Amino acid sequence: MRKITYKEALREALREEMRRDPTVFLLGEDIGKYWGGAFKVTKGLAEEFGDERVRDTPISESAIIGAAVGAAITGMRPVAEIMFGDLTALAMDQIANQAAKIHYMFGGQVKVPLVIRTPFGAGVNIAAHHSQSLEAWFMHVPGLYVAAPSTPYDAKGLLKTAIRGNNPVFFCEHKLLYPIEGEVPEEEYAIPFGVADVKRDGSDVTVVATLYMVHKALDAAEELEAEGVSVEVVDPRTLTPLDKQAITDSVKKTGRLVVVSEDCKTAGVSAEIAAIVAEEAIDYLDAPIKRVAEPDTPVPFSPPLEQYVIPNEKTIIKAVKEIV
Amino acid sequence: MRKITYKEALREALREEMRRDPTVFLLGEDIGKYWGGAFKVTKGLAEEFGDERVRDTPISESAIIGAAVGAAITGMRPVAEIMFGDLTALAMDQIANQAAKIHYMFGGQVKVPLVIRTPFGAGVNIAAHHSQSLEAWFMHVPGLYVAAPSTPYDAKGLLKTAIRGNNPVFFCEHKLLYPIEGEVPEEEYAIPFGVADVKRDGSDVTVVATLYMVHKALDAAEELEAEGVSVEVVDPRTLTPLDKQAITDSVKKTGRLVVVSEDCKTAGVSAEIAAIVAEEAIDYLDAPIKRVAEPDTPVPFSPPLEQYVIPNEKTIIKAVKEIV
Amino acid sequence: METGLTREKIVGMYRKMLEIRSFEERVFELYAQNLVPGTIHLYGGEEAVAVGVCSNLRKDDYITSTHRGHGHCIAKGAEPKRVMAEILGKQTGYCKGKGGSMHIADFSVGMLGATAVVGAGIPIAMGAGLSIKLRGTDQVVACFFGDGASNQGTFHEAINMAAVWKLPVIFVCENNLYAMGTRQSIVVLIGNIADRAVAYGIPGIAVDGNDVLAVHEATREAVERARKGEGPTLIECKTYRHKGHSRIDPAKYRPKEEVEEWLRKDPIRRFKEKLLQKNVLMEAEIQQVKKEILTEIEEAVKFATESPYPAPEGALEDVYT
Amino acid sequence: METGLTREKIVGMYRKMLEIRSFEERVFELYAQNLVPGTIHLYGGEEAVAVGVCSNLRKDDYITSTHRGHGHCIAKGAEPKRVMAEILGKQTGYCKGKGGSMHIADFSVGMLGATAVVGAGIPIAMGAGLSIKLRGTDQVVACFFGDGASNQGTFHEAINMAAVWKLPVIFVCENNLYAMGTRQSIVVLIGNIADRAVAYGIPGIAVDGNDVLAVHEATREAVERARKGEGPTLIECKTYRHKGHSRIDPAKYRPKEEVEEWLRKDPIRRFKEKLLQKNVLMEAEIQQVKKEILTEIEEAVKFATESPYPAPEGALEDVYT
Ligand SMILES: Cc1ncc(C[n+]2csc(CCOP(=O)(O)OP(=O)(O)O)c2C)c(N)n1
Ligand SMILES: Cc1ncc(C[n+]2csc(CCOP(=O)(O)OP(=O)(O)O)c2C)c(N)n1
Ligand SMILES: [Mg+2]
Ligand SMILES: [Mg+2]
Repeated sequence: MRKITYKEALREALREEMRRDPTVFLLGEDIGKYWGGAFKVTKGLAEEFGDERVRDTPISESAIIGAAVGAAITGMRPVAEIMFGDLTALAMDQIANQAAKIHYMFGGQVKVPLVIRTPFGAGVNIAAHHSQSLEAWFMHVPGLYVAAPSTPYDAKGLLKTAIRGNNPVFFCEHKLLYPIEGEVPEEEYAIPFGVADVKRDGSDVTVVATLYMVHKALDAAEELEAEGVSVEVVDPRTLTPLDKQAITDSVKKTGRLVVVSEDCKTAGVSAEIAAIVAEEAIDYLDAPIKRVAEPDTPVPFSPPLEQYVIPNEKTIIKAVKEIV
Repeated sequence: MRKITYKEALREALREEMRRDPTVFLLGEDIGKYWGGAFKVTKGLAEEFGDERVRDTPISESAIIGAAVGAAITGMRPVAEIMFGDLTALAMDQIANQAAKIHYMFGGQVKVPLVIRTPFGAGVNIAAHHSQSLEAWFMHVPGLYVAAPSTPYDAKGLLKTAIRGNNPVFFCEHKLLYPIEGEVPEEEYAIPFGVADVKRDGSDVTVVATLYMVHKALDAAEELEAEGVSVEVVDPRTLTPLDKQAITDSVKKTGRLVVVSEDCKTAGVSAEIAAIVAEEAIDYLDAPIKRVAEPDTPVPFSPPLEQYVIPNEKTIIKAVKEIV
Repeated sequence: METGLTREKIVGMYRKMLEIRSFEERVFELYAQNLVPGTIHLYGGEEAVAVGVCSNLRKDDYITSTHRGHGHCIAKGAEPKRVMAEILGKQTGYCKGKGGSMHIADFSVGMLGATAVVGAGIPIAMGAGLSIKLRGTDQVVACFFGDGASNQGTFHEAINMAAVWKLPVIFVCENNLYAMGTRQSIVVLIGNIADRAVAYGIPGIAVDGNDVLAVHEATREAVERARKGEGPTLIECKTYRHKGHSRIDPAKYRPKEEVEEWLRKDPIRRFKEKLLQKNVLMEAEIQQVKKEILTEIEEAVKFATESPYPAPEGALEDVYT
Repeated sequence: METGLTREKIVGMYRKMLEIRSFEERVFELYAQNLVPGTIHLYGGEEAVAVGVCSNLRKDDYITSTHRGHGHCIAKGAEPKRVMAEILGKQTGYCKGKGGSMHIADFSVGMLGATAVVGAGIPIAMGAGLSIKLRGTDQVVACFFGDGASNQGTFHEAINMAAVWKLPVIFVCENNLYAMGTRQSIVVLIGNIADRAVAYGIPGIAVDGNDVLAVHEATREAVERARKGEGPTLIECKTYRHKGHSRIDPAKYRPKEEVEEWLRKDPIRRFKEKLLQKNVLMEAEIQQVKKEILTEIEEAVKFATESPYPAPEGALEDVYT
């Protein structure tokens, strides 16, 4: 099968959905013909679809999301880009109080079919204001779906589902994933939300990992294999809805759980997944649950500092070894 | 000992600290002489300290916190009030990206001694935009302390510590707690952060509860006592720093854990506490961990709907009975 | 009267204002009877704004509203009985009791909803305007918000975007001089919020918000510009709320003389006097209109009070479609 | 020259501008050598703004800065070597390598820090102004931000608060015509950001941001007003960045003629020519100043490159005091 990058996969999804459905449009800072998106995801789309449908905005994150909400409740399907995930903090009211709650507050009268795409993640030395992973904030907001693809295949398939759906979707990307290549079929497909993907089968320990950490987990699994430890890597792909079944099924098989997520440990993604297993599958556990996450610090700038806080193969291997 | 309300306890703390330290000042919407705060916490303080130190602001949540940050890094000790906890979403960048990170990003050069007070919680039929409990968002922000007192005594003692400290403190209150009475000594005291309080001793099951839910948990414990179940109620009092020791100590004693928190279940306060125990004390558990929280919905308006989503004695008792 | 409006239109406007007033008076009574859960923010005194604006709108035009939104709903054509049922938390309310007074919407008449977060509706209205532009219709959006809301960042961001994109939005600032207990002069230096239009390069007009015809005329021009694709307008309507901010507020922060002065400027009384004076309406007709409205509102109350509360488990529905 | 400034002051300003320029040129080279982690936003071309503003400030006055902040740091008196060390991620940097190019602060000279969130520094500067007012000193704050930042809600909220509270803040909009690849005319209808001051009832002035004396003079008046307790001023400085937005940006979205025109208006060259013409400086002196600066910057580079990286575990420190 042909291979394309995660970035190209996202762009293909946007392009195909825009061709298919004239109500789909994009808005965000510098996504248009002059820049093509800070990470170039939307490059070339303004040329094909015009400035009206690939709309450069002022630097006004709150109004960007507000615009998307207003458009979504009146017949459009906006896909908004927030240039860095950290900056969603500026639009938190529009995301969490408006977009997510309108369907409910108004008694189901109206749908809010919008997508908010944004890159999270550290690793490129741009420090505390451009490196966070804040998925957990959005998991804590009922009414939002939260997607978090780790491969080009998942990125394309989930983004299509997000755009076609009738609920607001917070679509998490990761800076270091953009250049990653993977197989993506030429033919049309979409991936349903709430279905985890077992990225590697194993029998000794379950590692649930998200976004870029899926790759770190797979690397760790490879190394551990050599040492005779069989690791199953489960990628939830969407955090809301979360495929609890797949996670608990895997834990029931292996009896051990390590959750790996790049966000800060406390009250993060890994907390929720650990809690679910502690509630629903504790009897199957043969060891304590382990969380591998960033320590509770802002992301520092200097390379040695930054590398110290990001989870990696080594920290994953260490956690696995502590419980097998 | 004399009894005063939670609201009065907070007001006393503010008054005493303002008298003690001229750098302490308050700002927020309608906190001054015309209204005294939406929940009247600051009533009378403008009269004593003047409009400059009890400062009514425009409706500009983001700038309110920004003002506090700028003042805090230049020698003052601001205490900002955000009228409803839901509205912190409007100031999320200033809270999470600025206030919380400045000390770290700037390599420890400067302190950010500010307090953000805000009421969370449902129960008074003011619907989805005025009823949330969002403590978990702030627990997920390193650099912030998060206080969550459940009694007048704790409220006063923790607020004093918050104001005197040198770190930004997110101070969670609860609408239904304001009128609650409790013993508060006349003499000076402060409560250190990171020290949980066992609000009731018990031996069969540990219930960790926060804010208004502490009272529901105590009510439930009372009823369960009658049925022969001995419940220990642990109130963390501060969510960051969190007194893990107290929680795991209690679980080691009882072997059972129910976490009760009013926020939405997924990725909430109860997830973090469950995860800690699953990591650090799983071997002592004789049953699955239970979380009692709001279901993942916005808070609805109509009384029967609202009552349905708020955890209460009954749902707590049910959860306890499922594991004892 | 030289308004260019038909008699029928004018009488309709008077009728709507009265309808809102009567509705609010009954809400207040029901509140006193403990039948209204939560809080309420009454619109009494500001009727000329909602009616002066909405009388320019078609059914397929949109509005966005605020915590003080009953008047907007009714002016845009929502049924009083279903608004009332929502305020009472009933299953028959527009939002099945999930929204309540501060979160009413009726999409069937283009009422895109109230938000209880002050200022949050402004970007949403702008987005509806963007949607209109992209869909290529000639609809318009009227966006209601208060003087207090004009200090929110959303005001700035959204109006700027509407301006550069020439969106068909009429931004209507209902300046009732106060945001809760905070007088406008404590939080804004300039006299007219309308002057903020300068910052965005769009027209800004301050009008007497207690003169329904003045509001109508200013809006008419703005709607015309909007439909022609000439972009947004900021209209500031100077008005006053007769009661306190919300149910519990005795509004002691307002000087007695000020309140009295504004009560004298009651938009309904003023309009009525004008209509009588100019012989557009006769006293008898007015009594007739009043009677009809009282009956209608009484029916709304009956409908709302007799409607059932939603089933508790309904709380779990409508989170996702 | 009739500026009311001493020769020494004027030469000092020229020197600072040159210092910033040389500093940035070296940063650019180090970047090419792969010694600068992350990204950089160079200030070259905008030196007249930072220097024209900061030359009015005392050491105990404050500034807040942005992602494009090296020039602000140096203009306010931070040591180039420690700024450079921070940019390189070294332990000897102002923030021990935790902040980097976009998050430099030097509280010892009143540089309250850069923020990489566009517009987020505006309310913080306002808060510093509030602090000054409450403490009763006669300090002032200069708040730097870009044209792009002026569309953020924080701009609106913070300037309004500063206005009503008469805070001693000078809001300095560095209008370099672009926010990344977005030309100002795409996102703002009005020609002068300074005109937004009308919305807050404060003075707004647009000046030639490539004329350091013009910037100095406008700021001087604003600082005077601020120290007297007469409140804030919005100063818009029209300028241009010589390079792309950040290291990777070839800035192809800018017309060649525009770039050439602005290069001709280089603030340093213009200032130099004026100084030579008016006999304030001689060519020989200029060469002398240049030499001194090159030596100083070379020392800064040496200091920074030779400094150690922080120990990895240091990442866990400084979260709380
Ligand atoms: C963002 C936000 N801040 C504060 C509040 C609390 N609050 C509700 S109404 C109100 C006053 C609003 O004033 P204005 O915009 O003038 O509208 P009015 O009530 O006068 O109609 C305030 C402060 C809120 N709901 N949302
Ligand atoms: C809130 C926010 N939005 C977007 C970005 C990404 N970004 C960084 S600099 C920049 C452009 C800023 O333009 P301007 O304010 O004019 O400053 P300039 O770079 O021209 O000096 C953008 C969009 C950001 N850092 N913060
Ligand atoms: Mg008002
Ligand atoms: Mg710029």
